[in-house]
This record gives sequence, structure tokens and C-alpha cells, in this order.
Amino acid sequence: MFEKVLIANRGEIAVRVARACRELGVRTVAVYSTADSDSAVVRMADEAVRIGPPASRHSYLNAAAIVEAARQTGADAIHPGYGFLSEDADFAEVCADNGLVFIGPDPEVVRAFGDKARARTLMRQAGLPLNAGSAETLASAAAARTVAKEIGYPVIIKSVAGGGGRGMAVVWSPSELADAFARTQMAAQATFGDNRVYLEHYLVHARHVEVQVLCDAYGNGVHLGTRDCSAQRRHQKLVEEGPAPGLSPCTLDAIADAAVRGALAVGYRGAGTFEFLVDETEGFRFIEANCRIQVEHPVTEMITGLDLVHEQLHIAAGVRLRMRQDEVRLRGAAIECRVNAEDPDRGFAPAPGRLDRFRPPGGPFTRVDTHGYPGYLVGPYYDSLLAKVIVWAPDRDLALDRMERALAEFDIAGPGVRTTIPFLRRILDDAAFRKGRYSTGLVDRLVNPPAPRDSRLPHPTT
Amino acid sequence: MFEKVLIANRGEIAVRVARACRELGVRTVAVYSTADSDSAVVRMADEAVRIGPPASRHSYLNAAAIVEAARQTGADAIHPGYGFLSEDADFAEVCADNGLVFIGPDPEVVRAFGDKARARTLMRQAGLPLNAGSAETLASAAAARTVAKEIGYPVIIKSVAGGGGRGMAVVWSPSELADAFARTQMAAQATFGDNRVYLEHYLVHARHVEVQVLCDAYGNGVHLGTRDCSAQRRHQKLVEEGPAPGLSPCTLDAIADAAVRGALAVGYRGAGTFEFLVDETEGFRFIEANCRIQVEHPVTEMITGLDLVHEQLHIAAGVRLRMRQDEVRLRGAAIECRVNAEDPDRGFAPAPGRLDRFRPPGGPFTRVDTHGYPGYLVGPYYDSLLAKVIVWAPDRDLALDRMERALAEFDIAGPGVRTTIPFLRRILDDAAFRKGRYSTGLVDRLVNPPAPRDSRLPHPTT
Amino acid sequence: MSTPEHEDGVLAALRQQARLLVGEVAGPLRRIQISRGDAAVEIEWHGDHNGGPARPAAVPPAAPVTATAPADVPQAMAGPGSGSAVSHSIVSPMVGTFYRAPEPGATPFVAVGDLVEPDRVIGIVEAMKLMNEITAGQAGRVLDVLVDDGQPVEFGQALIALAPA
Amino acid sequence: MSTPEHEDGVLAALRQQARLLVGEVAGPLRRIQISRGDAAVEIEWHGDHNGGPARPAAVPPAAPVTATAPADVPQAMAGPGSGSAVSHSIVSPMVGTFYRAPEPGATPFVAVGDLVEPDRVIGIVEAMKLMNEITAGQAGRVLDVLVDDGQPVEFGQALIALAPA
Repeated sequence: MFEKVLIANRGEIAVRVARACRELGVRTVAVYSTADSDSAVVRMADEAVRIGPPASRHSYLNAAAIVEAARQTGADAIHPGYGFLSEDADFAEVCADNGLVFIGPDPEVVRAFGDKARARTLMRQAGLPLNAGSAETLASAAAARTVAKEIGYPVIIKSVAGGGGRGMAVVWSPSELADAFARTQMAAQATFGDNRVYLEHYLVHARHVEVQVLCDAYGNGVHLGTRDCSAQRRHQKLVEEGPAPGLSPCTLDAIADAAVRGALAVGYRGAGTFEFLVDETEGFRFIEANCRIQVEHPVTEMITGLDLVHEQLHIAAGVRLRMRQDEVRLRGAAIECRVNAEDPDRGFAPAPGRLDRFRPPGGPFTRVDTHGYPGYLVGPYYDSLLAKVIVWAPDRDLALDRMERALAEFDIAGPGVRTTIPFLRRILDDAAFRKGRYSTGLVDRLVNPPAPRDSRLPHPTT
Repeated sequence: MFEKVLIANRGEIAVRVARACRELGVRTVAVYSTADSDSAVVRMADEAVRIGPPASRHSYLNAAAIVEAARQTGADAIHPGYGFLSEDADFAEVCADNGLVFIGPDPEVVRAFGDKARARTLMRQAGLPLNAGSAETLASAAAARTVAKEIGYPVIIKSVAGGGGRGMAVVWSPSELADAFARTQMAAQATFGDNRVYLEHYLVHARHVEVQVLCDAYGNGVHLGTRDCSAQRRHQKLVEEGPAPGLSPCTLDAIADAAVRGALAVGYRGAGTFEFLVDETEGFRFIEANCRIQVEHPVTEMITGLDLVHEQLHIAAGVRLRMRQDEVRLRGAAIECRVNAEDPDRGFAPAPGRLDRFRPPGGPFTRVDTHGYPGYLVGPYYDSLLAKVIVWAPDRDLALDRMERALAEFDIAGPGVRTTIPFLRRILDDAAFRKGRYSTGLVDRLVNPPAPRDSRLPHPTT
Repeated sequence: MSTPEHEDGVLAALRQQARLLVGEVAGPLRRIQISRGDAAVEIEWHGDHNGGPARPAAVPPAAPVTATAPADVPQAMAGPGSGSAVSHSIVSPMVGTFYRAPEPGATPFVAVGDLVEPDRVIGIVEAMKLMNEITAGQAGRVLDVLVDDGQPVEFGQALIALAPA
Repeated sequence: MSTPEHEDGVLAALRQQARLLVGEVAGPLRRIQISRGDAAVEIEWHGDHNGGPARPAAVPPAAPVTATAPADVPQAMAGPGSGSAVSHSIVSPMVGTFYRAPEPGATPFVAVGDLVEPDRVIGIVEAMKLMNEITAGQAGRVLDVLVDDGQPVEFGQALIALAPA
């Protein structure tokens, strides 16, 4: 195992990684921007290095500063968390060049999955079912129109370098295509510095199901079951649960097996997530893979009893996978709610401020991962995730009741501070959600109660 | 299920019960003394009734006020928690007389187990192995000497009405007996209003192992595995864990089966705990039973996935036991540490005060049951339990590492406030504890490091 | 952000504090202000309270009484020495049901304006089917009866506002 | 009660705040007080600081500067307009290793008492094997060199205390 790990992240995931390291007896180095001087992980880590100003570009995305901090403190590995540099193949290479273990897959694998079009090609070769769409990137709107005509509308135009729900547009009819194509290209260039786009069939009532996999450096891989992440607003997940409800065990197994097959085909190493769309007939298609720990990984931890960050550390340290597939036991149901510092009544606008009161829920089978504390200043610089509330129960119904109890208990207050808790409670209260029969349209239905629909308008789920 | 439950308790257990009720859709009534106006359960419950002044005798032990509060609010059941009225057979009867369900066993069962001598008789009849000792209560020091001579020294003199580690004395030689007998009688009279005492063989290096049982009103009973509570200071538990480590599965099964046999023999109903002493050869003897939810019940919850307070409520509402013995699956290892507002450096003297900072640990498989919050005033009126930290892991070693991490994370500070956390960390750090090879002498060894022993002095483990 | 329940809880706590203060201090109210952000309750009385003639000039006008919630419930226990100079509450010594009169329809034990002696019964609190007579505890004039007939009362709840004689 | 680690953490944070303040305000120190209960750091400077002659009577003696930890790290960035009237810190623009001289054994770029121009190199911060020259950013007199040669520095860490010219 490593002696000392540098945590190249902030917020709740940095705290999460610090906890895992401490439990394994690994010393930790936090890095932080000047906006995060008082952060929980700075307090929790064995050492902390200030690496830059608030702007992520000069701090948490500043590879040189992070590697330098690792060198200064003598860290032997870097855990990138999620977001920031976690899926940056160049950073993974710089780490290797500087004798640091990047806790994640090989740079080539990160790079392959970072290119959504290339990922599709690789997974097709591995035998995974794909959503109908362009085989490669599209050179022009005309090329896009040809493919769209072939597979039928609606279609979704996606940025090759996209991620986190950005750089995509749904197109409902041929007349909207040229415009949407140009817009997506432009947005992709601006956001990712890469204007390449591709196109897929758009499933209106799809469910977003993902599989957690773990692979070691010796060609062994297992899956740890499924998670349903269909409760999304503008492709941002709000609620995740596992196992994915309302699907036959046979379908769940088939999806999970496909994920492991895909992972092993590319020599994946570490913890990864394979995402699928599942239609109403339980047909499933690969959409993308994430080469990092996922925000919603605690759902899987609650169900399997495993600590995924421990496993990441073991695998990165060269340990063989510590379980066979038949030793992975899924038990009960778990749900995660993301508590964001956003105002659901004002279009989920960020609502930062100082937390005068911050009392997370506790009690049986209730877990809270957060960097918040009383007096903490939620700043405007980073994403608005403030806490994750995760509950477990022997069955899904009780897990929902438990989550309602936990959210009702969560006491957060401060001038200007608003959170998504009231909206999360509306989701839990929704009859379709309660029954486990919901798709990616759920949240928009709750945000915008149904009205006479004009199919020519851009669909709000984009 | 009940419509509304009155919680006749305070502190963390009142919060615990309120959570369980809320998850089952049961409305709650908190009762509180004037010292607890700002308590967490008052804030959490649907209704709250102020029942008396700080002194427990006039508030939490005031049966009339509690029953009246139940009547006023229309509660249909009373959950007594632990301590206070939880094992008061008269209170259970008063509840029944007033049409209220007392969530616990029948008053006769409570009364039988409340008389330690009678409990021994009943359990002997049920075929449970007993510690050698007097068959009945002892009329005089002479009678005690006769029994002691028969079974051999050391012996322990116990109050028939005792509990919570009070009203007992260890006697190492005949010359000390008369004195100890008189002292225990006097203490028993003063503390419990009942001077009857009995006598047992005293096991110096015993382990304290208890079994959680659940029985319904229809003669069905299961056990939920064992807990080891040997880490005690003056018979007050500091750390509990499950399953009891270092014992053969065969012994654990035998103890657990004995507990269920004992419970069914007396028509036990609800959640109960049967306590045993286990000697170095894994011989075990019944010592007493507790007719209530136990402080350390979360250890069992973490291992079984069950919610014991839910089960209490279901059973009291007349539901059949919801699991057979072969459906109870024990998984992994759990540990609980009691964080008391006491100063370990000053003989564990209560160290109350206002909590300026109160940030409990979080993260994977880490549970905190507490009524504390930032700004909470720990008062001098009640017991000093401030929080219970419970962790789970697939194996005991990782659970210990996780507990160390969690305790290190727990941030409590306020003028005058001290907690047992530093001492708990010493226990976790102890080599014998780490190996799972410890007995009831562990804590005293840590409090008073070994010195040349004079066997004529009262032994420090009393 | 607080969930609605919690916000209501704060407001309810503030209201309760206000209610207790009003019961314990008495005198004609001018204004109650309840806040939530940083929780505050402010109560203002008219300068010439006690319902009687204007107070002598030597006594300064009543300043607003401010309390911050959550605060300990004031323990306005009955008995000599515990009353304020201005007013005093006779509180319930137990949880129960308050009765203003010895039986339904009968004349109430006391009315606003009555002068009472310490051993005067001012009402009954029924608990566990026992009728407990509540005495004034000290001499004074009844300023207000704070609980309606037949209403449940908590321990320490103010029943009668009294101007000590 | 805090665990020892946390207590150390508070103390360390206080010490860091003190260190930063000392670096950023400069002047001869009189006293540093670090507390822990409710966390406070108090620093007092001598009235006649700047290491030079006694200041004109028009300037009042420096008052104690008090900061409460945990506070945001003061962002004493180099550049005109950001310095205080009394002193100014030249800070490291990156994480790296600070060197006072162009090579081992050579004369340091600056010494205490030197007058520097804005473009004067005051040291080097090595990061990722690149040598980054740090310039004074504004004119002034070097009051103190706050980091030893070859020591690691964080982003924003004060390197040189400067009295603006």
C-alpha cells in the first residue's frame, strides 16, 4: 500500500478519500485553493498545500501545481476524485512521468473513453449493444442529416469530448438539425476546446442505468451491480438508487455482464462506471463509461458492503482483486440524494452563503458524505454539491421511507442559502418514483407540471 | 401499526425512537423536563409535552405525568427507551390500565427479570447454565459465608433489584465477607428501596457476552447474534462489539440458543437481551436479562440489517415475527463506542457544558446516534452519554480501523466539556483488545496500569 | 436550507417563547415581533401596563423585552420570591387538564380583577383522574386567566397572571 | 472534547494565520498570542516598526492587528494597489521551491535594506523543473526575506516583506 496519497480534489469527495486513506493507514496530503483554506479536508488531512487562487483553472485543474505539491510532500500516489483532473489523460501521463501513481486506469484507456465516438467504436468491437447513431464523428450538418434520416427522429447531438451533461442537444425534426448542429459544435469548442460532435438516436422515456465495475491490473474484473440514475435535471443527477428497480433480474445480469466484458476488452483498471440507456422493453444500449469514482458510488457500497475507495487504492497499489464475482453479494436497496446549494424555486440557481446551521441526519443505515459544517461558507466558485444523503434498507420501500425521514431531519440554514431538499422530497413523494417506474423525464415533469405539449418546441429534457 | 407513540425518554434513545416512528409513518409525542426544552427530540417529534422539572423523579420517572401526557395527546402506545421507566413493571401496568400499549414485555415478565434472584430460578428451570451461587436471597452474612465456602472465593454479592452496575461488591476472602454483605445491603436499600441480596461465584477474567432476542406475542422467538460488552469500567460499558470475537462458532450458537430458550420459557415479548459470563474455557453462565432496547442495539442492527426499534413497534402492535431464525443473516463486524461527557483524566467525572463545536463523523458504514448539536448544553441532570459511534466492516480488523478513523474525526469542544474519546482510542489501541482477547479486566488495566499486586486489597475490577 | 418542518419548528419555538413571556410578564401588549433568520422574538408592552393607572414617573417606561430562541423555558414557579416586581404567573405544577370552576357551569374560582390570598384556590388541574386544587401561592390581583376552561396544560405552564399585592 | 489531532489542527491553523499576518504586515514584532478556546490569534507590533528611524509623529503607533482563525487566507497578491501603507508582501505565484540566489553559493538576489524597482528579480521559484523568476512588482525597500533558501513554498506564500517606496 502507498505511504502517502495526495488528494487532487475538494469538497465531499476529498473528505471521502481522506477517510479511506486514514482507515488504511495511508497518510494524506490535501491541496486547496485560497477559497478552501478552511475546508474539511484541509483540517482532516495530515498535510495541506495551497496550490492556487479560487479559479479551478489555476488550482484544482493546475496539473503542475499539484504534481509539485506531491513532490514537495513526498506523496507516492494521487487520487483525483471525480471531475477536475480525474479523466484527464494528460494529467495521468504527467503523474507517471513524475513517478507518481495516478489512481485510475491507464492514460490510453482514459483517453479512449474520453472520446465518446471512439468509446462507441471500442464497445461495439467488444460486442456491447450500442444506441443507433453515427459510426464516427460528423463532419457537417449535412452528414448529420443523413444519419438522422436513417435512424429516425428524435436524435441527440453530442460533443465527442463532452461530459457532465454538457455539450448536447436534442433534435426533434429535420428543420431544427442544422441549427442544433452548429450550436453544439460551438458550445463544444467553447467548453472542451474540441468541436467534434456525433449523433445518436434519442430515447424519450429511457432509463439511465449504470454498472459499477472493479478491475485489477491482472485482467480480473467484477461488477458490483447496477444503479438507476434516471432522476436527472438537464443531465445532472439528483437521486440515484440501486439496484435499478423494476427491471427483471435477467436484464440486470445482462447489463452487468456487458459492462464487465467492455471493461476487460480495453484493459480497464480500477473502479469504473459503464452507463446504459434502457428502453421500455428492457432493451439496453451502452452510452459511455466513466473512468473514475462516481458521485453516487456510496449506493453501491451500501449494497455490497465494500468500500470502493479502499478497492481503488488496493488496485492502484498493485493488489489483485480481492473478490470473485460469486463473492459479491448484493443486499437490500440503497438511495442517494444530492443536496445541492441551489434554489429549486428559482430554476436551481446556485444559492451560496454561510451555513449558520448545519445538522446532518443520523441514525440507522443513514450515511452523509459532506464537507459542510456549521459556519462553513458555501462559495460561488465550485459546483453546488453540499452533501450526499445515502440510506439503506432491506427493501426499496423502507429505503424510501428512511430517506424521507433523513431529509426531513437535515437542518441547513444560513442567509441566502437554499438547498434542493424540498425538491428531493417532491421526487420521493412522486407516485411513479415510489413505484420504481420512472424515466429521465421524471424531474422535468416535476419541475414543469404537464401542459398541452407542442412537439415542435425544443423538448425540455435536453 | 400505532397511530401515535409517546416516547417516555430523553437523549439519544428518544431521537432513535422518533426516527423509527417517522420511518413507519407513526406520529410521535416527546415528553421533556424543563432542562430539555431545546432537546433534539422535542424539535423532531410531532408534539411535545413538558412534564416536569429537571429532577428525573419528577419528570422522566413521573409515571402519572407521562400517562397524562399520552392521554392529552391521544397517543396509543408508549416507548420507554432504556433506563427510567423501561423496566418498571408498575409503569407497564399503569399503561395497560389506561389503555396504552407499553412497548415491552408483559409486566409479570418485567417483574420476574427485575428480581435477579427470581430470574436465576426461572432460567435454571428453563435449563440455562447458571453461575454457581445462592439459590435464593440470603438472609444473613452467615448464610452468605456458607454458600461462599461451598462455591469458593472470590464471590460477588449482588442486589436482587440491582442494575446498571450498581449494588454489587466483590469479596476476595472470608474475612471481608461480613463487611461487604452489610455494605451491599445498605447500598441496595438506599438505591433501590430493596435490601435483598444474593451471591455468585466471581469470574475474574470473564467475558461479558450478551444475546439479542426478538419474540412476538405468539410464541415465536429468534436471536440476532451476540455482542461482547467486556470493555466496562465499574460495570458501565464503554465499547461493545458483535459478533463476540475469539469464541468458537459452536459456543456462540450454544449461547444464542440458550437465550432464545430462556426467553420463550417465560413468554418473553419484544426485544430483549440475555447476558452471560464466558470463562476462559468458553463455558458460559446466564447472569441476567434486560427487558428493553439496549444502548448497544445498533451493533446488532449493523450486523443483521434489521431495525430493532421497528421490530419492537411491529411486535407491540401485534404483528407476527417477520423473520425465521434461518432468515437472520449475520454479516461482518460492528463496534460501538460510547462517547460520554466525562473527563477520563479525572476519574471519569462528568464534564458538562455547552458544545461550541459538535461535528460528528460521517462516511461509509459509520453511524452516529446522538442528541447533541452545536450549541447544545450538556446539563448536569442526566447520565453523561452524549453520542454513540457505531461502525461496520466486512471484518473486525477493518471495523477497528474504521472506528479509529471515526473517533479521530469527531470534533467536540466547549468550555469545560471533556469526553471519553481519548480513552476510547486507548482501548482501540490496546494490543489485547485489537486481538479480540480481552475480558472485563481490560478497562481497569488501562485506567490503572499494572503494579505489584496485593491480593488482599479489594481487586480493582469490582 | 431548512425543510418546511424545521422552519415551522423555529417559528413555533419563537411563538412559544413569546407566549411564555407574555404569560409571565403580563401587562398590556404593544407589539410582538417574531423573526426566523437568527431567531428572535421581540415583545413590547405599553408604558402604562398593569392595566391600572399610569405608573409613577420614577419608574422608567417598560423597555422591550427580547429573548432569543431557543432559550430555556423560563421556570416561573409559583411561590414567594419568584415573582417579578411587575407581575407573576401562577403555573401548573403538573401535566393535566385545567378547570376554572369546581364543576361545569359553576362560577369560576377567580375572575380578572379579583384580589386573592396565598391559599385561595384559583383552579383545578386534573391528572390521572385526580382533581388537584391549585392555590395562588401569594397574594395579589388577578390580571388575566391564561388558559381556557378544559384545556390541557403542561408542567410549568402559566395559568394566571397575578400582580403581587 | 477535541481529540489531540484536532486540537493540534486548531493550533496549527492559528500559527499559520499568525505567520501569514506577520509576513504580510511586517514590522518588528512585539508579541504573538495564540489561543485555542474559541480560537484567536493576537499579534502586536512595536510602534516604531519598519526597522528604520522612528516614524513621523503624524502616523499613529501601530495598533495590534487581530485576526480570528479560521479565516480566509489573506490574499496578499503582489502588484500595485494591493499593499498596505506600511508594508507589502511579495508572494509566490505558484507552488514550488524558493531560491534566494541564481545558483548555490552565489550572491542572493536581494538583501534586507535593498531598494528594489518593480522589475527587480527577488528570487526564483522552481516548479516542475522550471525556474520562475519572481519580480518585486513594485518599488520599495526590502524589510525581510521570509523564506529560507531551498524551502518549499505554497501558492500565495509571502516571500519578501517590502516597504513600498
